[in-house]
Amino acid sequence: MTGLFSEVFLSALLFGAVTAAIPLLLAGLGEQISEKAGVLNIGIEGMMLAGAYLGFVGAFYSGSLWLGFLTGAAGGAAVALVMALLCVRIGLNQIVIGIALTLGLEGLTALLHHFQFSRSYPRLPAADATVIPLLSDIPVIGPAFFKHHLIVYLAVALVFGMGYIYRRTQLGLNLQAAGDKPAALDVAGIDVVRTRTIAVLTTGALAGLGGAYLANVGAGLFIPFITNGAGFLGIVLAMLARGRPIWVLFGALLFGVCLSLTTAMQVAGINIPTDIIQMLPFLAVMIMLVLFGRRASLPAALGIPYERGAR
Amino acid sequence: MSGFSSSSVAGRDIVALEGVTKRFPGIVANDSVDLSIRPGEVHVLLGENGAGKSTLIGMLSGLQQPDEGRILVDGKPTPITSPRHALALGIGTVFQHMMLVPTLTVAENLLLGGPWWQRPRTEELAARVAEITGTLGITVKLQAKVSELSLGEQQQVEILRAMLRNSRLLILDESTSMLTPKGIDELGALMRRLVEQGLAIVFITHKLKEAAAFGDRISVLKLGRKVGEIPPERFRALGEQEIVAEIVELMFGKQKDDPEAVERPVRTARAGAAPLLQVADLAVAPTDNAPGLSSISFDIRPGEILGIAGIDGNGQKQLAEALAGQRTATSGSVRLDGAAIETLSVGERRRRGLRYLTDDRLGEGTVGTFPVSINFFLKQVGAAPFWRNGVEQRAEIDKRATQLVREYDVRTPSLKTPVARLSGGNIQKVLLARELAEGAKVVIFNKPTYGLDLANTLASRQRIRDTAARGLAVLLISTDLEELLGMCDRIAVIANGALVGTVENVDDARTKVGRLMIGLAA
Amino acid sequence: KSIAILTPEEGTDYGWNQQGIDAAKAAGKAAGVEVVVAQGLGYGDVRPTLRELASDGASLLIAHASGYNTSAPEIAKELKVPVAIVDTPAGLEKGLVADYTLSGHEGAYLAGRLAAKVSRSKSVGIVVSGEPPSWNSQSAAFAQGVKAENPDVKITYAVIGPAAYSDAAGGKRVTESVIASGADIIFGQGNGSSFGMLQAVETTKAADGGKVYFIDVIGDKTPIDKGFLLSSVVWNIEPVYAAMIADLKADTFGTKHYTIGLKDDSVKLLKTAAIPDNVWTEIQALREDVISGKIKVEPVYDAAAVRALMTSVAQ
Amino acid sequence: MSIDTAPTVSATALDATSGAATRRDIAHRLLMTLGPIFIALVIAGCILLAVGVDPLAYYGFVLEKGLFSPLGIQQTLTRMAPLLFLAAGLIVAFRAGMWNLGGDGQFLLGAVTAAASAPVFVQIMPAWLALFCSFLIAMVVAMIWSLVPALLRAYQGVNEIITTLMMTFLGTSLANVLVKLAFRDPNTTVPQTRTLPVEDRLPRLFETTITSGLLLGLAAIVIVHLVMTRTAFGLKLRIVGANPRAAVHSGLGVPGLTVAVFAISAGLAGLAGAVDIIGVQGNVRADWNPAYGLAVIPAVFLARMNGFAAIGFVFLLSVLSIGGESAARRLGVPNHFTLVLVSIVLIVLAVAEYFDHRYSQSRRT
Ligand SMILES: Nc1ncnc2c1ncn2[C@@H]1O[C@H](COP(=O)(O)OP(=O)(O)OP(=O)(O)O)[C@@H](O)[C@H]1O
Ligand SMILES: Nc1ncnc2c1ncn2[C@@H]1O[C@H](COP(=O)(O)OP(=O)(O)OP(=O)(O)O)[C@@H](O)[C@H]1O
Ligand SMILES: [Mg+2]
Ligand SMILES: [Mg+2]
Repeated sequence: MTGLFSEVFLSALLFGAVTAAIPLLLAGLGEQISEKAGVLNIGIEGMMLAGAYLGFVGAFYSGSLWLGFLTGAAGGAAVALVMALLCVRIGLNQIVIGIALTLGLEGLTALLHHFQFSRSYPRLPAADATVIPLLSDIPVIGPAFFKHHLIVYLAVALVFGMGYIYRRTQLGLNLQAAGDKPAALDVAGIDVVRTRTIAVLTTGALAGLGGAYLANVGAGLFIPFITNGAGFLGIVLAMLARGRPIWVLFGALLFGVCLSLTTAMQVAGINIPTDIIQMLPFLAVMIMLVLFGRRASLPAALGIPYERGAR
Repeated sequence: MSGFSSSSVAGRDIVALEGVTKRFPGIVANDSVDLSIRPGEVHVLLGENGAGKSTLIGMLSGLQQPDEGRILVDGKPTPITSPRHALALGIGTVFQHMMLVPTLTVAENLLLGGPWWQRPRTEELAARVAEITGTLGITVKLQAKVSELSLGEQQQVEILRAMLRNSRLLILDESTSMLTPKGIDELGALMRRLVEQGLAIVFITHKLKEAAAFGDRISVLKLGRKVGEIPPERFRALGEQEIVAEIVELMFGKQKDDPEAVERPVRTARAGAAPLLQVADLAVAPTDNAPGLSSISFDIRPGEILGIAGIDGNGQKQLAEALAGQRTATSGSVRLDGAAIETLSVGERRRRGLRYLTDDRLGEGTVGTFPVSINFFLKQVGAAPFWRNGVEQRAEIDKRATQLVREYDVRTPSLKTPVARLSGGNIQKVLLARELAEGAKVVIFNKPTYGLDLANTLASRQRIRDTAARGLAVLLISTDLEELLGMCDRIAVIANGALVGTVENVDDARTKVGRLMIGLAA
Repeated sequence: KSIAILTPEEGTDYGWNQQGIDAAKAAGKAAGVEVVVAQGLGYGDVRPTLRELASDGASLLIAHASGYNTSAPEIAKELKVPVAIVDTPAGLEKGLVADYTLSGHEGAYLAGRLAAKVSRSKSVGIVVSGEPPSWNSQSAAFAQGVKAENPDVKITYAVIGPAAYSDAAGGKRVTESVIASGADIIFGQGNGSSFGMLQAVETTKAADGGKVYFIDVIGDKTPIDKGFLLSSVVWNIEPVYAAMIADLKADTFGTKHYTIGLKDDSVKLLKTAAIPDNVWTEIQALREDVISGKIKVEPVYDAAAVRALMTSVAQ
Repeated sequence: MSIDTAPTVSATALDATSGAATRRDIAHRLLMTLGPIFIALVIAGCILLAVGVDPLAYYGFVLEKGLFSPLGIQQTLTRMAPLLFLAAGLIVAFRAGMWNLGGDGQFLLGAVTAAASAPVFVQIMPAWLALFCSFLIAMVVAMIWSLVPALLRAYQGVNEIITTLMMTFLGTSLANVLVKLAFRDPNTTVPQTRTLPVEDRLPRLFETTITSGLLLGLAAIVIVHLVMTRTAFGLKLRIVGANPRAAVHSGLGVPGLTVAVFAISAGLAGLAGAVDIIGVQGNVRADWNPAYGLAVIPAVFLARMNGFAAIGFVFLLSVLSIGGESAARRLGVPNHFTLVLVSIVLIVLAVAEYFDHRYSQSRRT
């Protein structure tokens, strides 16, 4: 082991795991809000792609990663706005619109990329890291977890922020009521449509941010279909987490670690066909599902548009 | 939202409806209704199922908009655009259907609606709740999840919530349907105190006695129209009996003495006959949100009606479900006509003649989006003659459904109407028709008249009596003691999942059952 | 008279698709025939496109993806239109089906020698997004070249991950890990994901703090290079297509295999400024040896064999 | 109740109205389909204009190459075969309130097993029997693959959206592994299964290139429609879908029915894979994933889970994908534009349905 798995290599693997986990985390946290409020947001893959594309465009032309994150989040939110208008406001089927948006953004971003970047394939410089003093000096762990771009810490902080909102604020109550019994929320004087719209827009912004991180930091560039199903994994994580943000974090990290593990196993020269090794992350999640998926209680009104006074 | 003192002049309308009309596909739910709601008055709204009472309330509380006519608030025409608007106008409503979030605690439900950025103000709430519950004479468990509460307890929470809002108009849509007799009396007294403070109250009920006892003014709706009103002056002039008589006339157009007067059951039980249903030592494990059952034993003979009395949430539903096979019993035996059935499936028990009329009409009794016709046969899917070789015989289904609709007087625009669009009473008729179909031997009725109007209640009760008279065994679960006293041969009392005693329904049954219910020996 | 080329992706990838399309255009121009390009067709069913191109009058269909080698011969037989397919040496049929099995393994071998020579850390990495035969043969030859040059050089081999063709983030992540394991030269093969590898090389420092270099395959990424491109195993398919057109005219289509190799420069190593002149001279000498047969490089197409090779050479 | 009820939201109108469709009804439906498609084309046309392509030319090619040329229509009809099977499988699942989003995995496994078995079978038995057996195996394998989500849902209450999504990721990988490691054709360097000779594949219809798989697909979807709307079994499934608690109350064996739904749905997806391989492709290559499932899902919803309407939508999707590819090539737009077009069409159709519904509601009262 010692020869192959140097400290540097191990921390690079873990670093990679974190980098791979962050887009999933953001997407999962985003999806969680929508689901809590009763909207099954299948369009999240499209929102991530929009975020990835616009995030990259923003960062590339402005030279500022932060601006890129901002445009990425805005891009995701813009797609979410369509979803909110169609699915929340006029109550169209969430699956139809979600999948249609995903297809559309796959095509649209690929199209834009073709006309804009397919000759130059621009790439961003390395994202600068915010080094956390002391902690980053711990061997292996330090460079793996405490030398990331500031946005990574913010994303992790968001986990606790969301936890606080869900459990300790009126907004959290509103979201839960919107998903479990929207009529009760309505008669309590809170506009269900508005609550759900806010939830969906937040989802879009977070998914867009996740996409922007994926493009700008994860890959440093944009290419068509770059998200590769990350949005769908986000849906899985959100459902698996049963409304608790911390579980989204664990799930995303588990997935990231499994990805790195596949690299580690290959580098260690374990002669299993790579195709089999690469099933590992999905197997891990599937096993989690078998073990913990029991009665994954979803909001009662999930997927059902709310119409005031309908019977 | 708050801040309305009792200074509003009595006699002037807080809210008035002028020619309000509301239509739904295929039906006119309200047809130019005029109504005046005044401070200092309990305005009772009466009417049969589907008369349009709840629709009217829906418009007052901002859930729905009138198609024609207008609503005046403090004399000014005011379209009530949303529930929030209604709350801001000081209109607080307890809806007929539960409007609590089951996954939140009682406290959280009461706090729902506060500014979104705030932390829920739990301490403040606890103080105010203590204040109100003190005068109400009820207790609420603020930290309990709503899904763990019985329907009765949930109703109390809803009333409490309306009170917390400092409304100047309080609307109670069938809020007594789940309360105990004592609870009903307390609610009546509370309403009286509130109107004396200058509030206006709209009170909807199907119990004429409650109307007479608590009201100041009565309006009667029929088929969406207002067919009559008894103003306070007259109301005070009349005695209870006369008021009831007048209401009955307004509602049904025919004279009748106290229709709810207890009719002694015709004794049809054959004392010597072998019991049709024998339950011995039945036990069910408790779950997160439901009490368990322990050592339940009873027999029912052919033609006999056994009542189960008790405060809602003491295991009545578990008992019914365990008998029907929807809930697994941990021990005990159930014999139907001598044969053990405790291990059989729901479907097999039904085929052997055990029928269960659920109290949750929309939740499990029907498939709301399916047509009325199909809902008649939900428990017979695949059976001849409605299905042959698994293929639906639509003509047969429609023929029989038409017959049942006529026989049970189901008021529906058509056979194809989704059953959820019917009013509660008519849904109940669909269920009755389904459960009493051929081959029934033992029928479990769970709160069969809950939410039904007077005519439907009487009709349902008559059906139940007829059922027993045909030689079937009947288990009648009800929270309405009057109903049980009026119908049963024997009454067992359930408390905390156990039968605490069984009483022959003879002269002093009322006191005996009452004593059992409050935990004393009969 | 026209010929048509079908590619799975857009011809703007500085790689397989672009090389194919550019070569077809060049060969067509030289022979004076029109070239129809059908690009970005994906890896699904291209029979509709093949039929349509044939009915539009193409007299040669170049199915430029191994994924098309079942459908194209079928359509050839159905419509009696000549097709050219890849990676199917057994599929020849006179007048109908020609095969061009392209393997850059000779070039990759030289790239391996080059990498071993210039690696400061004596550790190189191979990152691939998948394991199709044509990449396998280059991965294997690269590894052989490295070991032939210096048996002590460590080789790290990594396949990116599930559905990795467009996984640029995965390409970057895996490449960073491989660099962290000590490699200062990355031999990368992958479609969209290779841009992620390139990005990793550009933004990650080697263990000694110096530059990491990238060796590309098939195409020439010089126009988008930021100074990290060490070389590329460039394929020039034009001679292949030119020969096909000639054979078509001479009625000998479908009788021979077309290949590429070092000897006619249809496979060549890209010279960049990053390669020291003396090293380049040595490499040119080695090139002669491969051409003359003094050095034998056998292609290895099978993924399992490649992995076996990696583990054995890694020890 | 849980999410189960959601698919029935759109089924509501169907179950409520039903009955014989009058001629006016059909004309109305047609208008409500073609109108929105026209609007969608206008919107997509603006995008084309923005990238400098003449929309009229583009649509001209789409129509010509997807619909009106003999070659085009044959291609379109051939493309429909697997989509019809997938749609049939989704109809069963969605009507029963189960969100089988794992169609792609089931499809691929069916495809791989059919591809692995058919070339072997044709050598040892009559061709028709061989193909039949391959279809059977593909179906059974896909059914078995669906067992994990089915059992988890039926007995543990694990939400099937997550499990089927995960199983589709896994199934895609597994199909790949099977091609490379188990069923690989030893005679090629390219990892793919043995190829079923063209003459052993499903016969083509008449003198065309249309696969007879089209007829199988049409039969499948019509049978599914009739079973779901006309039989006791179908009604049981719909009850489970619309109100699972009512199903329990009515004495239906909900877990058993749940497993049955998954089996049928996945079996049909497996057959979709088989029909594509045995009818058209002949073999499966490693990393092959046409991902048909994703676009079929919204189409089935737009069809309100009605089999006949679904046929129409599948036809539309096929025209767009066949014609779009051709048009894109001729005009130099990337093929990705087809995705954009499909997306816009789906969205506008959904919006149009909403306004149509609103309009008819307001007219009725
Ligand atoms: N949202 C709706 N859509 C369609 N029809 C409705 C709707 N709401 C009410 N109705 C119909 O309007 C009529 C009046 O219903 P409403 O609920 O007001 O009756 P109600 O007097 O409250 O009856 P109950 O005593 O049974 O509660 C009924 O026929 C009902 O079916
Ligand atoms: N009047 C009715 N009597 C009995 N069953 C009915 C009636 N109306 C609707 N149904 C039920 O609703 C189901 C669904 O109706 P749906 O509209 O899907 O079928 P359909 O109209 O018969 O089919 P198609 O669209 O092929 O004509 C029917 O199969 C049946 O179970
Ligand atoms: Mg009512
Ligand atoms: Mg129909």
